[in-house]
Amino acid sequence: MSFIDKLKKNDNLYFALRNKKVIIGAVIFLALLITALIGPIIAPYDYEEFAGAPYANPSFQHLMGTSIFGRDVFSQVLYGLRSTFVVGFVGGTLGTVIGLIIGFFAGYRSGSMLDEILMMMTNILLVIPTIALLIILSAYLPYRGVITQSMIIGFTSWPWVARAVRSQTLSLRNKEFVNLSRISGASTFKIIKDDIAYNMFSYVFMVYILQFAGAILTSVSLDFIGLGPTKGISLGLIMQDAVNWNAIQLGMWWWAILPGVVLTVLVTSLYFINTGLDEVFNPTLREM
Amino acid sequence: MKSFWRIFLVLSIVVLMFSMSFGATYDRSKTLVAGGGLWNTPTNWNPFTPWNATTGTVGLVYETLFTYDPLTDNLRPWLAEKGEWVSDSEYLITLRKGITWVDGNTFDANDVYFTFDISRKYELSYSNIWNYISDVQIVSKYEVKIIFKESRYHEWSYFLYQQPIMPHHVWENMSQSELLETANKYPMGTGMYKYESVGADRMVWVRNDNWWGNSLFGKPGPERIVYMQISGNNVALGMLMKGELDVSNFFIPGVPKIKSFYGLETYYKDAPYMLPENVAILFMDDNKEPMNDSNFRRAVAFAIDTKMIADKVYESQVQPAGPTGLIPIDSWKSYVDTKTETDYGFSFNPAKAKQILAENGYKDINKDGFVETPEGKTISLELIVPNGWTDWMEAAKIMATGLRNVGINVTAKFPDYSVFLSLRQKGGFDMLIDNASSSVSRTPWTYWNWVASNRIYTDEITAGNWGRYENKDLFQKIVDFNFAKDGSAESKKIAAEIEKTLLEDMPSVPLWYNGMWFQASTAYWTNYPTEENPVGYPSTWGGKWQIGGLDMLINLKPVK
Amino acid sequence: MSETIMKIDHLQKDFSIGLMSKKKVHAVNDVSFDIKKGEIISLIGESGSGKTTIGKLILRLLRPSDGHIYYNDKDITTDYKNKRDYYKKVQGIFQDPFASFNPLFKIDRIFDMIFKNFIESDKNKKEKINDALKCVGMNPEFILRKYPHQLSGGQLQRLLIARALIMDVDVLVADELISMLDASTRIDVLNLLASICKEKGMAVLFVTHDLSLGYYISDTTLIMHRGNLVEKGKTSLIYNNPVHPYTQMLLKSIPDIGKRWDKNEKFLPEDINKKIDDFYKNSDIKKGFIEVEDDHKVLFSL
Amino acid sequence: MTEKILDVKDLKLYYKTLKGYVKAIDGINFDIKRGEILGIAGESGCGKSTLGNGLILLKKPLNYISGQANLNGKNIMNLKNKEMNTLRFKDISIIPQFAMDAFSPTKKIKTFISDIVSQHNINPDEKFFDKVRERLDMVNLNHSVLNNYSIELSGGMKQRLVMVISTLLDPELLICDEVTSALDVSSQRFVANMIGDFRDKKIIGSAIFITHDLSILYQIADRIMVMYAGHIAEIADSDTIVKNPKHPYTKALISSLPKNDVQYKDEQLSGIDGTPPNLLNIGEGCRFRFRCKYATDICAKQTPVQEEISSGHTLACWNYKKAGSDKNV
Repeated sequence: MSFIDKLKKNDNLYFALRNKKVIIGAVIFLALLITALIGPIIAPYDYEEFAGAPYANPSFQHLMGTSIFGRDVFSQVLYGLRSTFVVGFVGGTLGTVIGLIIGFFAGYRSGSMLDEILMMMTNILLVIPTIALLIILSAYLPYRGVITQSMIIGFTSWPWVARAVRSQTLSLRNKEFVNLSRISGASTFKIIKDDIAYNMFSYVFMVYILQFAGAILTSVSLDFIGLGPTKGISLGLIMQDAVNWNAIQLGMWWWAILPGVVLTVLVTSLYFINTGLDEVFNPTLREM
Repeated sequence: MKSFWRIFLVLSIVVLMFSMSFGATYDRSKTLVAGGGLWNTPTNWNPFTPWNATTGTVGLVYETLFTYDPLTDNLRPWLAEKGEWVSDSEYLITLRKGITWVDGNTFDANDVYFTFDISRKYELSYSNIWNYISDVQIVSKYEVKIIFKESRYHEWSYFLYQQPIMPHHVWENMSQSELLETANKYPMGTGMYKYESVGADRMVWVRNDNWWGNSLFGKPGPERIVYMQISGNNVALGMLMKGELDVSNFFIPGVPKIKSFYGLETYYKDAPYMLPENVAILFMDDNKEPMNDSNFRRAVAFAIDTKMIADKVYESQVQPAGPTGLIPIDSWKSYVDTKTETDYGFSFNPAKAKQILAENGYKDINKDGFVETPEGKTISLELIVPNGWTDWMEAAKIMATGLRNVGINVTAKFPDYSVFLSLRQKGGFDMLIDNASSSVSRTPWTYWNWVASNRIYTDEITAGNWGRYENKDLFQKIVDFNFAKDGSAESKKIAAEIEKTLLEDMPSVPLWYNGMWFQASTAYWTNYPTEENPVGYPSTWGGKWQIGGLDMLINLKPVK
Repeated sequence: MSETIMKIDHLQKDFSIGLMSKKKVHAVNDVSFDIKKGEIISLIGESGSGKTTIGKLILRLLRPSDGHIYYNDKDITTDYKNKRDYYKKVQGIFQDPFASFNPLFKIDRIFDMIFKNFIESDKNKKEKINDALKCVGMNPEFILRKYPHQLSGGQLQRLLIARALIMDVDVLVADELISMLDASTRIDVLNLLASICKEKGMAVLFVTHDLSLGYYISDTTLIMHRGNLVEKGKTSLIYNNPVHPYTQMLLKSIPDIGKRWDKNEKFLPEDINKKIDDFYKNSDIKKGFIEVEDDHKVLFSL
Repeated sequence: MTEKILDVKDLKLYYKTLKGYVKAIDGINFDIKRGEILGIAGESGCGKSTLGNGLILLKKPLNYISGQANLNGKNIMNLKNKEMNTLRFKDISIIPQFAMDAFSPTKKIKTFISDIVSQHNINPDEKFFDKVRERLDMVNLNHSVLNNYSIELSGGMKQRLVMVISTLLDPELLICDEVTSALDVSSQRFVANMIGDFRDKKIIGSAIFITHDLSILYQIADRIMVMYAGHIAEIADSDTIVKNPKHPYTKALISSLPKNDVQYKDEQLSGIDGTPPNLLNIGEGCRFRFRCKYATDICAKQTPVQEEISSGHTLACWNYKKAGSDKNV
């Protein structure tokens, strides 16, 4: 069997690799990820170094110009991209995993007291804005690093995952193959694993992508209102810096806008993957 | 859809009403729009709690006996006609005649007496004057005599232009709590402006056309001062560029670069653009290793490139501080002992810093690039400034880099302001930058009394000397200085000794002189204070009107 | 054809609406019937009649609120924990063949599960599966190791029948077994089921809403209406001599190919409830579930 | 009875997928005359619903390939969506599959109706609702349903409401897609009869009734069109289709249906072996040939053409004569 035939047998993979949105999104995402990983190696300067003349337009020497202090914006973006990915991975994973566990148990035990309590918790957290929590937390934490920020985002972003996963679990639980496994004497654990968890994979994968993007956007908005990490650098912090130091009024568009463009491209690539995968996983949308 | 329109309608009505009630438009050619000293919606005008009061409450409404111009070192009689030491322990204040409160009552010795007396009766913010005065006496309708237990010349001269005089007929029947808790809406004073209205983001002062000083000092230019609450310097810059803001007391990055394009004025045409206002100081915790070693502290002082900070972070809008930290205004400069400065001073010199470290046993034992203490303990220190104080954050990063370059492992960290405050007051930090009470004043005593405050024997300290540097001898010298007459040979001698101790022991390192940030738009007003036209110290911050802000107002001229 | 293997005795299932609410719905109300060896019983009712609930109760996917189910004279409602032995002999097939297979696994999984859980030795596993597949008319080579979506609904239902065959079950609950299948294939599945019953002596509870198919296949018919068993008995007796107004209405509304509905007859489904009420009211001579002729019982009052 | 409301000629509608074209409707010819109810029968995936939906709204991934569908002489396949909008509801209307699940649970029926007709530039005033009430009477629904929410109504009631709503503008052609499939047998009969009623009262001109259930079709359709895998197998009046089918597929289909006098123990019916072919990139040839016992070489080479063998009886089979003589299908 040739590779193509094998590929064709796995419908999801086959369609994913044929879906332009997925391909474009994935290529951009991977390119940015690689850039972030090797960022410090290819960065021409350190992100805190006074690399050249201040107020410099983008040029070959400074691809994204320099800041008011003469820092190289391109180098800052390379370093900042790393933190942005960290936030996405840590915040997104944490939010997804917590939401998954809670939604899963609530869904599997739906109608029970456990479900009621978990969902009450979820609904309460859903209406408390992350920012309010962060303001309270910041009073207790002397410093916030990127990881701390990601964890806070992760710990506050799970409720809607929990709700979505709960309803998924609920609908899967009532599927007839679950009943068939039950009358085939399968253990509860095996049913949960094979019949419910596996079937949620594609859904959870999409949720994860959205959580990833969501964590990044949340971190940027937090950075922007000054609740970002108190150490390190991220795309949000670069933009916040640019605004604080009047980059817009002073006409330094490269400082204010280019990091935002990179961020937009990153988040857009994720949404591309997401809508693309939506078409892949959902056969009625497979046609293009 | 229907509900959307309903909400939209309600919102637009609210917005409309909002803008009608607060957005009254004034004739711009007669109105001065200012910003930089108002951070919240104005809700308090109580001169007994000046730290809460809306800027202008003291100065524009309630006036002081004297004003002070740091540019000329001129302690100028204001409500007072004159004041003099009639003996070593008696100070006689003669008041101007013909001053009335805005409600028509005459201003006289009773009001001055009341202002002093009430702080004897109640525990008020300035009650500590009774530590050194013993009595206040009405000599005549326009004369008041203060009797001193201790003749603290320097402290007194500062008090004279700090304390506003309150109308006794308004306040005398109030209890202590009433006095301290009232918002005092519609403040009633003797000053050149009156309360007109208040909005969510602004305070509007209207000129008092019957002001007693019109004939003596001149009538203030603006009919109204609209004092805006502006959320940040970038907003202020935008407003300045569009001519929506006349006077800004914000630190604004980029001003040197663009001021000529938008017709903005600063005090100096070129670097340093701004007058100095206060000193940013590096404090080190004297109770922690290795900051308890004066040699280590000196090494730190040599490792900091303050010129780089001034040039890069501030675009030369500030000047690096001199070794003594004394701002070069006449009142402080005259006390700088140049010999002490040369013998014990410091400057940016990494080689020297390394040398001091090496000579005193700080060596890199574990070869991680950073020195260890003479006992061999690793050193890893944090330099903190509040998160969001962007200029200081940048400066701290440069300092940390400089310190690491000489082998001292320091990281710049940015806790939230509340955390910073708590560390500053309770201790526990390694290094921090602060400038809280280092503003220009009539006397360097205010500076020393803060930077080497002797009030360090409590769990929480609030009076400065954040590193809790203890030197009883130095503390005594600062007290002695207070007792020595201003300008006397004795006072200069003591000053030199204080400077020597501070430089030798280096409990704190003066870094740079923060500017009296001032940018003015010439769209509607001219004749702002500048180097060529030094008509006042251009500040509209609360508590600073009487050190030059009032003069600026008097000299302002409309463009049309 | 006389040995009773399962006895449904005054079975009751209530569902409460909402966690906090005390309101209850009687999904199954006092239902009793017997299942004899090798018998095909069709359990007929419209949506919401409780027919699927009965199937789930027998398959122990739900717990009864009251009443008993005896399998070989053993009350299975009291030892709810021990399911394995029961499932060895009592099995089910569900309505939607596509939903009955976990789409992520090859169809072999349904056989693997029963071999692992019910059949002591794996010996002859392959043979047994192949035999069963051949028996349901499928070629093992083309069927095994495929994913569910690669097969048709009819094939999937046959696989489930083959699964029951391997297990050699006594009672098979077939819930709307063929309702998702196309006309051209459903009759074959039915024929297969019926022939197995004959050969193996397997009893089938054929849960359906389709009266014509029920007539075709079953020996005994049970008619359900809103949780109540309203008429039961020999299929031919019920179809030719329906007594309960609901049964009469149902039979009138089946579209029969070759015979057109009477256009002049005013047919209003809304009238049925009133008719049933009147029937119950006017039948004061007869109370409860009463035999009207041999092997034909009718509910005369609630 | 001779005026053709809809005349379909060699119509091809394909689904475009990543793997190629799914030839869901592949060259079909039929017509509907005024006052006629045409039933379309066939197994799932035969293209009957595709046809119904395609006539109303061509929505991606369904693509119009070629042929004509002339509604009152105008080819609606070439119309722009805007032009088609003016026809929809008024000239051609549809009761789609699962329409009764489309009621908004948060809206009262009356509001729901107002919202729908407003989109078609009709003022939902009291005069309008008088007409609605008149129609409700016709389908034996109480006027009070207008003030109910959809969850308060049974499936049969909802389906009748859908029927009333989609025929409010007296469409020339009404397409009913599986309108009885989700209903209980007791409601089925009423709803099915309603279509005939509406036609008799000239509320609708004619109707297409799509279902997989031949026995329902036999009750209400004047003519029945049997589809198989995107092709038309046979069209004839309903009695002919049921009692004298010619096409092998129709024959097999009819004989597989349960009859009211046949029980398994007495006589065994038989189905059709095999499954319909995958329509993805399917080539020439009769699509039933894989399951047809009369299939010959030509069936694999050439798609059979539709042929009118007697007045009003059309079929597409190369070997129908051979099949016709065989009693034991």
